[in-house]
Amino acid sequence: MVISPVHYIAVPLLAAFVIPLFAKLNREFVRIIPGIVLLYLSYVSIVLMNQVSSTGTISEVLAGWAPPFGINLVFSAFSGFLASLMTFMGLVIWIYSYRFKKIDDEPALKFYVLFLMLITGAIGIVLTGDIFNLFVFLEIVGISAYSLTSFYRNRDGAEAGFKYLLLGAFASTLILLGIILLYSSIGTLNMADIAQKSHLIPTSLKVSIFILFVVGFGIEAEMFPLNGWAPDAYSQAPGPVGAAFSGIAVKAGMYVIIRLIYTLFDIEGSFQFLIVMGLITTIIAEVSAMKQTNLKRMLAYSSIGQMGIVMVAFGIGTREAIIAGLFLMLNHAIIKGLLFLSSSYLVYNDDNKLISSLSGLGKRLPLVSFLFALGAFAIVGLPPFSGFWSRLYLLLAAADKELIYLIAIILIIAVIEIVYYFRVINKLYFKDIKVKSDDVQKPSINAVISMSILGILIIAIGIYPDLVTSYLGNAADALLDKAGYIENVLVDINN
Amino acid sequence: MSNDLVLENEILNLIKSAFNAEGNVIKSRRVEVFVKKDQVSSVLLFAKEQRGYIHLSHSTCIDWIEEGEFELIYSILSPKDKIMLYVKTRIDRDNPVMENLDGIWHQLNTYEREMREMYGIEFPGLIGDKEFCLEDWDEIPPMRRDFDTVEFARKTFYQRPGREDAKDVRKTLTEQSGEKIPDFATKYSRE
Amino acid sequence: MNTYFVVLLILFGGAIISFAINKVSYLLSGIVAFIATASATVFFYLNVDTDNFVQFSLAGFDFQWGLNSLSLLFTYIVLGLGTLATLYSIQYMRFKNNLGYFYFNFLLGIGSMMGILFSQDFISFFIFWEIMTWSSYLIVVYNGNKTHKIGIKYMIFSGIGAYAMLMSIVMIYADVKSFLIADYIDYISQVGLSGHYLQIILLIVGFGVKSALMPLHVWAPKAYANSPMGYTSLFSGALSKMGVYGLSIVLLSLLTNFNTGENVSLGGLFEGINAEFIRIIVQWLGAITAVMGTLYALKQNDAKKLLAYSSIAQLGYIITGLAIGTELAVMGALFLAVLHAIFKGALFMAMGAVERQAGTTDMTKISGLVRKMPFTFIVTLMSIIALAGIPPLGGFVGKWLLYEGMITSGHYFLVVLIFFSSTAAFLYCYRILFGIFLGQEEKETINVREAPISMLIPMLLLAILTMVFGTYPGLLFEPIANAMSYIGYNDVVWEMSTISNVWGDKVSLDYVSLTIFTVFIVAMIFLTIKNYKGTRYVTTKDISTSGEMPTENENLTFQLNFFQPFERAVAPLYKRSMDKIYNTIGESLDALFNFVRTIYTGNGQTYALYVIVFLVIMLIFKDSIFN
Amino acid sequence: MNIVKDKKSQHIVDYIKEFARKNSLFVMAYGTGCGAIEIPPTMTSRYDAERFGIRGAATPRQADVLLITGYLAVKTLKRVIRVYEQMQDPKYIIAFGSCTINGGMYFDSYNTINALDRYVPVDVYINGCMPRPEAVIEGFVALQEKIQRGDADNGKKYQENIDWYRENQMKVIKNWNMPDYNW
Amino acid sequence: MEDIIYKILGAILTIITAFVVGITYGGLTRKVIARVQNRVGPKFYQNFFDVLKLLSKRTAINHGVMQHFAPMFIFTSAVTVLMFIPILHDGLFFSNFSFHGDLIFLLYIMPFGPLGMALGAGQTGNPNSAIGVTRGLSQMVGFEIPFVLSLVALMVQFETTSVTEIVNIQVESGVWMIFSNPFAFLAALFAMFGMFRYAPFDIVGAPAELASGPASEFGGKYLAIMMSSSSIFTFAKLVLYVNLFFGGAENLVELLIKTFILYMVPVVYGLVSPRYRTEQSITYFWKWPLALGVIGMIWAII
Repeated sequence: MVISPVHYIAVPLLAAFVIPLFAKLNREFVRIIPGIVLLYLSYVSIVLMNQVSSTGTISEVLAGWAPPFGINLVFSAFSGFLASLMTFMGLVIWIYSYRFKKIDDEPALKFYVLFLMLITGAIGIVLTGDIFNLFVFLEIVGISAYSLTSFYRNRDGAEAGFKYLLLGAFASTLILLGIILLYSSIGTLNMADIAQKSHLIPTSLKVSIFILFVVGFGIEAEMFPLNGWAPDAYSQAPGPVGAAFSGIAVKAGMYVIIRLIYTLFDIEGSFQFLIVMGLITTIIAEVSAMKQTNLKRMLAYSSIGQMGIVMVAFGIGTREAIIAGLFLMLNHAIIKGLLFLSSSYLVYNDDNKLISSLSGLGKRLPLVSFLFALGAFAIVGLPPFSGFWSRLYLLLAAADKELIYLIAIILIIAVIEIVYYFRVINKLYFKDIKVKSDDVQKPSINAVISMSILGILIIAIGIYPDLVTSYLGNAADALLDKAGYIENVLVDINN
Repeated sequence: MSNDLVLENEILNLIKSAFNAEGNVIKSRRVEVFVKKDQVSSVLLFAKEQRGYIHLSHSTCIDWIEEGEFELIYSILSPKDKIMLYVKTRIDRDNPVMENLDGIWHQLNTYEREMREMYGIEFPGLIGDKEFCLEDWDEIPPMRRDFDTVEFARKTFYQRPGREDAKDVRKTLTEQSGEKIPDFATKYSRE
Repeated sequence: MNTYFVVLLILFGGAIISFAINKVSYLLSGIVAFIATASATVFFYLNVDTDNFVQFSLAGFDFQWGLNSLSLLFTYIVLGLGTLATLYSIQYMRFKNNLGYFYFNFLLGIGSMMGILFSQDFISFFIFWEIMTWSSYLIVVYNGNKTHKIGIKYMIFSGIGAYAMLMSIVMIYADVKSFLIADYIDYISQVGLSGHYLQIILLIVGFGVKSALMPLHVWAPKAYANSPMGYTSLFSGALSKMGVYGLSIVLLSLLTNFNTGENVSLGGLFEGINAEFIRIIVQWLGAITAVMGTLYALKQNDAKKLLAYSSIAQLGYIITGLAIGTELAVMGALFLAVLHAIFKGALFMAMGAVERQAGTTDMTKISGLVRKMPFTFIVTLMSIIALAGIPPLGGFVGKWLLYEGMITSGHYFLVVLIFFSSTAAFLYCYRILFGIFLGQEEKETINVREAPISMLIPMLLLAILTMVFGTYPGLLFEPIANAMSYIGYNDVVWEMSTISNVWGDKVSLDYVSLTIFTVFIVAMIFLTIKNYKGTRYVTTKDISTSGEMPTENENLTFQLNFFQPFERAVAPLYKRSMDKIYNTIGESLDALFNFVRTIYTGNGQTYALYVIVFLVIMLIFKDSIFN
Repeated sequence: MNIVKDKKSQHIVDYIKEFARKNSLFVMAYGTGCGAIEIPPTMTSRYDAERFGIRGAATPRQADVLLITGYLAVKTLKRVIRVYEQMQDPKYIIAFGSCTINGGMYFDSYNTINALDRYVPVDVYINGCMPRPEAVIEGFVALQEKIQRGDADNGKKYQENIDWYRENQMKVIKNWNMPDYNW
Repeated sequence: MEDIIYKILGAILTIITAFVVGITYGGLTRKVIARVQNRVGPKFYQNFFDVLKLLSKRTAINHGVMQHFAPMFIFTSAVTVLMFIPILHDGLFFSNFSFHGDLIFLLYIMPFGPLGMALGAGQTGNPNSAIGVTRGLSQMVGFEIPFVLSLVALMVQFETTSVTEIVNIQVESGVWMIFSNPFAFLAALFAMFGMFRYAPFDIVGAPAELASGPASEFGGKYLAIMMSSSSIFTFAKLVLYVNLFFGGAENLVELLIKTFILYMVPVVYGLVSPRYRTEQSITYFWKWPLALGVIGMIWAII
C-alpha cells in the first residue's frame, strides 16, 4: 500500500465509525482499535516526514478533482510537522487513557470515538488545502471537543461544554461568513489559489475577511478576548482531554491563523497585530494563572499564555522566529501534555482540584509528582530542559529584530510563571502530608509509561536540541516559501 | 471632744455607722477603728476611694499571745484632711490567715511578705518569694512572742568571752529592782 | 576524552549515582558524593591546562569550553570547598532524610559551577547558571515547610537576575552574532560601549542577584540560613562567587579596560549613562551593601542568619573593590573572594557542627560551648579573625589591598563607608563567638559533645589556610596575578609576604607574624609559668555577682538585644528596609493581578459579548490596525 | 604592733613584694550596716585614703582588702564568705565597728552573728560605733604595718583551717548551698 | 647579625620605655585628678606598686583557656603597635619595624588586643563583662569614623600611608599636621577621647555601674599584665598621634613633653564631664567630630 497523507484522515475517521461495530464483538476492541490506528498513523508520519525531507512537499488530490477545484491535502514540512506532532500526542494520550479509570467501561466507547474524531479533525485542518474543507474539519473538532468537555455529564461539565459550544458557534458563523465573502469575491476556496489571487480582493474587504477569520479561528487558538471557554473546558474535561486540547485542538486553530497570515492574505500590519494580541493574551493569562487556586484552571491559563507566546513568535515572522514558534508549539504540546496528564492524578479525588490539597503529595505519589515538577521546570524555561531552548530561540529572534520591550515582557512573564509553578512544587514536596495514602490514586502502568515518554523527551530535547531543530528548520522554510506552496499545489498536481 | 476634732469625728462616725465598727479618736489627727477581719478591705477601699485616704503609711502586726490573736494594723493617711486612720483588725493566732490586700495598695505586698515571714500569717495569693529577709529559717517565726530570741541567739551564735552578762534586759531589771515585769499585754489591751 | 567533559561527567554522574544509591545506605550516598568531588578535583588538577579550548556546536550555536586564568582561580574555590563540604556533609547530614535528593542537588551544584567556569560562551554559561540556580533552590527548600517562602523568594530573585542576564545575552547575540565571551569583548573593544550599556547593566543585575548586591539581596539571608550548613558553606563561599566571577568580567573586561571615558548616552531612559557612571553606581551599591549587611548582621540572634548577612556585607566589599578597578583594589577583591570562601566556608561548617551537636544555632538558647566543642571554637575563632581582617590572618591582606586600592585611587568617602562597615563587623564577629561559645555554660547544652572527626577535618583545614595566607599571601597572589592578566592587568607585581601600594608603602607580613607570634608566645610562656602553681580553675557560675550565688536554673547569660545601644544610635538606618519595599511592590502587584483576573468572569454570555465586542472593534478600527 | 621583725632576715624579693602589697591596697567595701557611710569621707578629699595607695576595687577578683562595715546577718554572712573566697591570695579583711567584734548592740538578735572572726579570718578590727574616718585610716595603716611584717597571711590560714571555719559557718548557715571551690 | 642584635635590643628598650612612661603617665593622671579634686592623691609612681602587687598575687582565677589568653592578646597587640611605630624620628633604637607597617595595618592591629580581651571577658561568663564589651565595641565603631576620616585626610595630604614617611615629610617641610590641617587634627582629637575612655566616655569600665566591665573577672597577674599592656598601648597611641600631627620627636624629652600635653587633654576633659550613655557616646562622635573629619578631608583633597 502506498502511504499517502489521505491515510491521516481516512483511517481514523473510518476507525471512529467502526469502533461501535467492533464493540459488539468484544469491549476490548474499543480500547485497542484507536491504539492500532494511532500507531499506524505514527508509522505514516515517520515515512512521510522522511519523504518530505528528501523530496519536498507532498500534495495529494482527493476524489480526482485537481485544485483549485478539487479538495487536496498538503503535507509540507510545516503541516507535516504539526500533523506528526498531533499524531504523537494522540498516541501518548491513548497510552495514558487506556484503562483510565474515570472513563472506563460504558463511556469508553464514546470517549474513543470522540477522541479519534478530534484527532481526525485537527489533522484534517492542518493538512487540508481547501478552506471550506478546513471549516468542515473545524466543525468536527468542535463537535467532538464540546462533547468531550462535558464528558462527565455533571453540572459543571455541562456548563463548560455549553460555553465552548456557544463560542464555537460564533466561530463557525464568522468563519462561514468569511468563506462566503471570500468565495463571492474571488470565486475560489483552494488555499493556494486564494493565496495566488488574494491581491485581487479590495483591501478593505480583504481585511474584513481576514478579521472574520482571525476572530473565528482565534476562538480555537485561545486568542485573548475570545478564550473564555478555555479555563472551564480544561478544568472540567477528563485529564487526557485537557492534554489533547492543548496538544492537538489548539494547535490546529493556531495553524490556521498562521496560514492565514503567512500564506493566504498579505495584509500589512497583521504581523504586528499578532504580536500585540499574543502579548495581551499571554500577559492576562499568566496573571490570571497566578491567582488561581484550581490546579487545572491554572494549567489552562498557563496554556493560554503559552499560546500567546507562540502567537508572538509567529508575529515576529523571521525564520528564526518561526523555528522558535514551532519549537514552542512542540514544547507546549509535550510539556503541557505532561502537566495535564500528571495533574489529573494529583487531583484525582478532589472535585475542586485545589492546589492547596496537594500538600505533601510528593511523598504519596513520587513518580507523578516528579514528572509534574519536571514539566514545571521545563515550562518555565529552566535549562537543561526543552522549554529553555524554545524560549531562547524566541528571544534571539526578537533580539534580532531589536524588539527589546518584547524580550523584557516575555522574561517578566517567565518570572510570573516561576512564581506560580514553584508554588505548586513547594506544595507538592515541601509541605506536611495532608492526604491519606488511601485517598490517592496510584497511576496505572500505561499512564506511567506515557508520562515517562514525555518526560524523557523533555530531558532529551533539553540536553540535545538538535534532535528536533532540523525538522523545525525545514518546517519554517516550508512555511515561508509561499510561492513554493502555491506551486506545489497548483502546478505540480496539474502536471 | 473639742471642736478641733470635727474631721476626726466625722470620719470615725462615718465608718462606725457604715460598718458597724468600734473606734475612737486617739488624739488630734489620729483616729483608730476596730473592724472585723472580713470588713477590712471594705473599710480601706471606702476610705481610699470616698474619703481621700490615698496613702498607705504602714502596716504591721501585734502578737496578742495572751488573747490568742494577732492584731493587724493598716495606717492610712489622708493628705487632704491630714488625718492618720488606723484600721485595726484581729485574726486568730492559731489559724493566722488574712485576706491579701495588695490589690488596693501595691506597697502592701512588702508589708504582707514581712508579716508572713516574721509572724507566719498567711496571705493567700500573695506574690513574692517565701524568703524575705531571713534565709533558711526553720524555727517558729521570729517575731512571735513565744519565740525566745535570747535563747536562740545564745544557742546559735558564738558569744565572744567578755559578754557573759549579756542577758534579757527585762530580767536584769527585775533582778536589780525587784519589780515585776510590767504586763504590757494587759496594759495596752483594748479590754 | 576532554578534561572538561570528564570533570562534568564525574560530577553529574556522581550526582545520579548518589541519588540512586541512597536506597542502599544513607552513608553511602554521601561517600559517593565525596568520592565523586574528590576524584573530579584530583583529575582536574592533574589535567588542568588553561589554553585548551573545546569547540562544539549544538542547536545551531557555537559553544566553546575552556579555562581561562580567571576561572582557574575560581575553580580552586569551587572544587576545594566542594570537596571539603561533601566530606563534611557525610556526617553532618547523617541523620536526615532524603539524602539522595540532597547529594544529587549538591553535586549538580558543584558540577554546574564548574560548568560556569568552563563556559567561554554566554549560552552554556547561562545554562549552567540556571542549573546551579534551581539545584540550589531545591536545597534551600530541603528542610521543608517554612522554607517554601524563602525558596520562592530565592527563585523569584534568581529568575529576575537570570532573565536579565538572558535578555542581555540575546541582545549581545543580536549584535555580535556569536555567543563567545571573547568575541563580545573584542566587539566592545572595537566599537566602544555606546549603545551597549543596557546589556552591561542587565549583566550586572544578573550577576548582582547571585552576589547579593544591595537592592537584590533580600533573598540571601534566609536562603543561606535555611539550607543545610554543609551546603551553605558552598552556597555562600562558592556559589555567590559565581556572581563575583561574572562581575569581574563585566566590570573589568568590559567597563574598565575599554572605558572610552567619553560621555556616550544611551538615550531615553538611560540618558547620561556612561561607563564611569555605572562603575560609580556599582561601587556605591557595593559599599552600601557592605554597610547594611553589617548593620543587619549585628541585629540577628541566629548565628546562621548573622553569618548570612555577614556574607552579604563581605560580598559588598568584593564588589566595591572590583568596581573601583585599580590594580590593588582588584587584587584585594579577588583575594577577599578566595578568603571569603575559605573563612565563610569554615564558619558555616562550624555553625553546622554546633547545630548538629547542640540542636540549634539560636544564640539566645545556647552559650558556653567552648569547653564542649574546643576544635569548633578554634575554627570559628580563626575564621572570625580572618573575617574581621585582623592581622596576622588572611583577611587582613585582602582588606589592606582593598583600602590601599581605594585610597590611592581617590575613593575617600568609600573608604570611610567600607571602614565603618568593617569596624561594625567587629560587633557581630564578637557576637557570634560570645553567643555560642563563650558566656555561661547552660543547662541545656550540658551533654553536647565535639563534632565527629570527619566534620572537623575540613573545618580545620580551612582555618589553617586562613593562617597560611595571612603570612604568605604570595601563594595566592600567583594565581590571582594570572587571573588578573585575563581581565586586563598585565604584569601584576607581587611578593611572597610583602604587600605594597603604589605610593611605595608596604606591610611585611612575615615581620608582622613574627612579631605577633613572638610576643604572644613570650607572654604566654611568662604568664603560664607565673600562673602554673596558683591558678584556680572555676566554672562560669563562679563569678562575682555581688556575692549572690547563681543557681543552676538562673540564666545569667547576656544574649538578647546584644547591641541595643548601638542599634539605637543607628536606628534611622534601620527604618527603611528593602524587604518592606519589596513587600509593598508585591502587595500592589497582587491587587493588580486580582483585578486583571476578573476579566475571566466565568459567564458564557460575557465571553460571547467579548467576542462580539472584539469583532466590532476590529472591524471599526481595521484601517488603523491594518493600514 | 611592737613586734618588729628583723627586716634583714627577709629575702629581698619578699621585701619588695610586701612593700608593693602594702602600698597598694584595693578595697572591696562590703557595705553592710551603718558603717558604709563612713567610707565616702575616708576616700574623698577630706581624708583622702588614696594617699596610702588605697583605692576601691569593683569586684572581689581585683581586691586585696575586704572591708566589712558593720553587723552581719546570717544572710549577708553567706555573701561575705562567698566574696572572700572569690578573692585572690593574699587577701585581708578589715572588720569595722563593734558589731563585727562581739555583736555590739545586736548581740541578742535572732539573725545577727556576733564574732566575725569565727567565720572568716579578720586581720584588723576597727573599734567604735561607728569609727570615724581617722580610725579607719589608722586601721589601714595597721594593716599595712602588718603586711610589711609579713604576718598578714590570713588567706593561707583560712585555707589551712578551712574545716574549722566551715564548721562554724555551717552551724549558722543551715542550708549550705555554696558552690565548692577547688582550693 | 649586628643589625638583628640592635633590633632586638631596640625592641626591648622600646618596650621598657613604653612601659615605664605609660605607667608613670597613669600615676600622674591619678595625681592630677586628685589635685583637681582638692586631694593630695597617690604618689606619681603609685601604679608601679599596683602592677607589682598584682603580679605578686599568689592565686589566679581562671574560667577557661580564653581568659588565660586574653591578657596575652592585649599585650601582643600593644607591643605590636609599638613595634610598628617610629618612636623617635631618626632614632637608632626606637624605629623598630616601622618601615614594615603602615597606618592601615596599625588601624587593624589596634582592635586585636581589645577583641582578645573581649574574648577573655566573654569566657568568664560574667554578664557585666559582656555588657562592657558590647559597649566598648559600639563605642569603637563610633570614634573610628572621625579617626579614619582624619587619617584618610592625612594619607591624602601626604600621599603615603607610612607613618615614618608622614613624620619625615612634616619634619622636612617644618609644618606640622596640626597646622596644615587643623580640622583633621581636631577630628582625631575627638576620636582620642573615645580611645582613652576617660569620662564622659568611660562607658566600658563604667565604675559603679558595671563593676569594672570586661575586667570584672580578671585579677592578680592577669590584671597586672592587662594594666601594663594598656599603659604601653596608651603610650603607643600617644606616640602615633605625636607622629601624625606633631611632627614626631627628635629625642625622648621632646617626645615626653608632646605626649604628656596631648595626654592631659582627654584627662582634663574627663574631669569635668559626667558619663554618657552608650548611644549618646556613639552619636557624639557622629556629630561635630564627623563634620570636622569631613571638612578636614575636603581640605586635604583641595
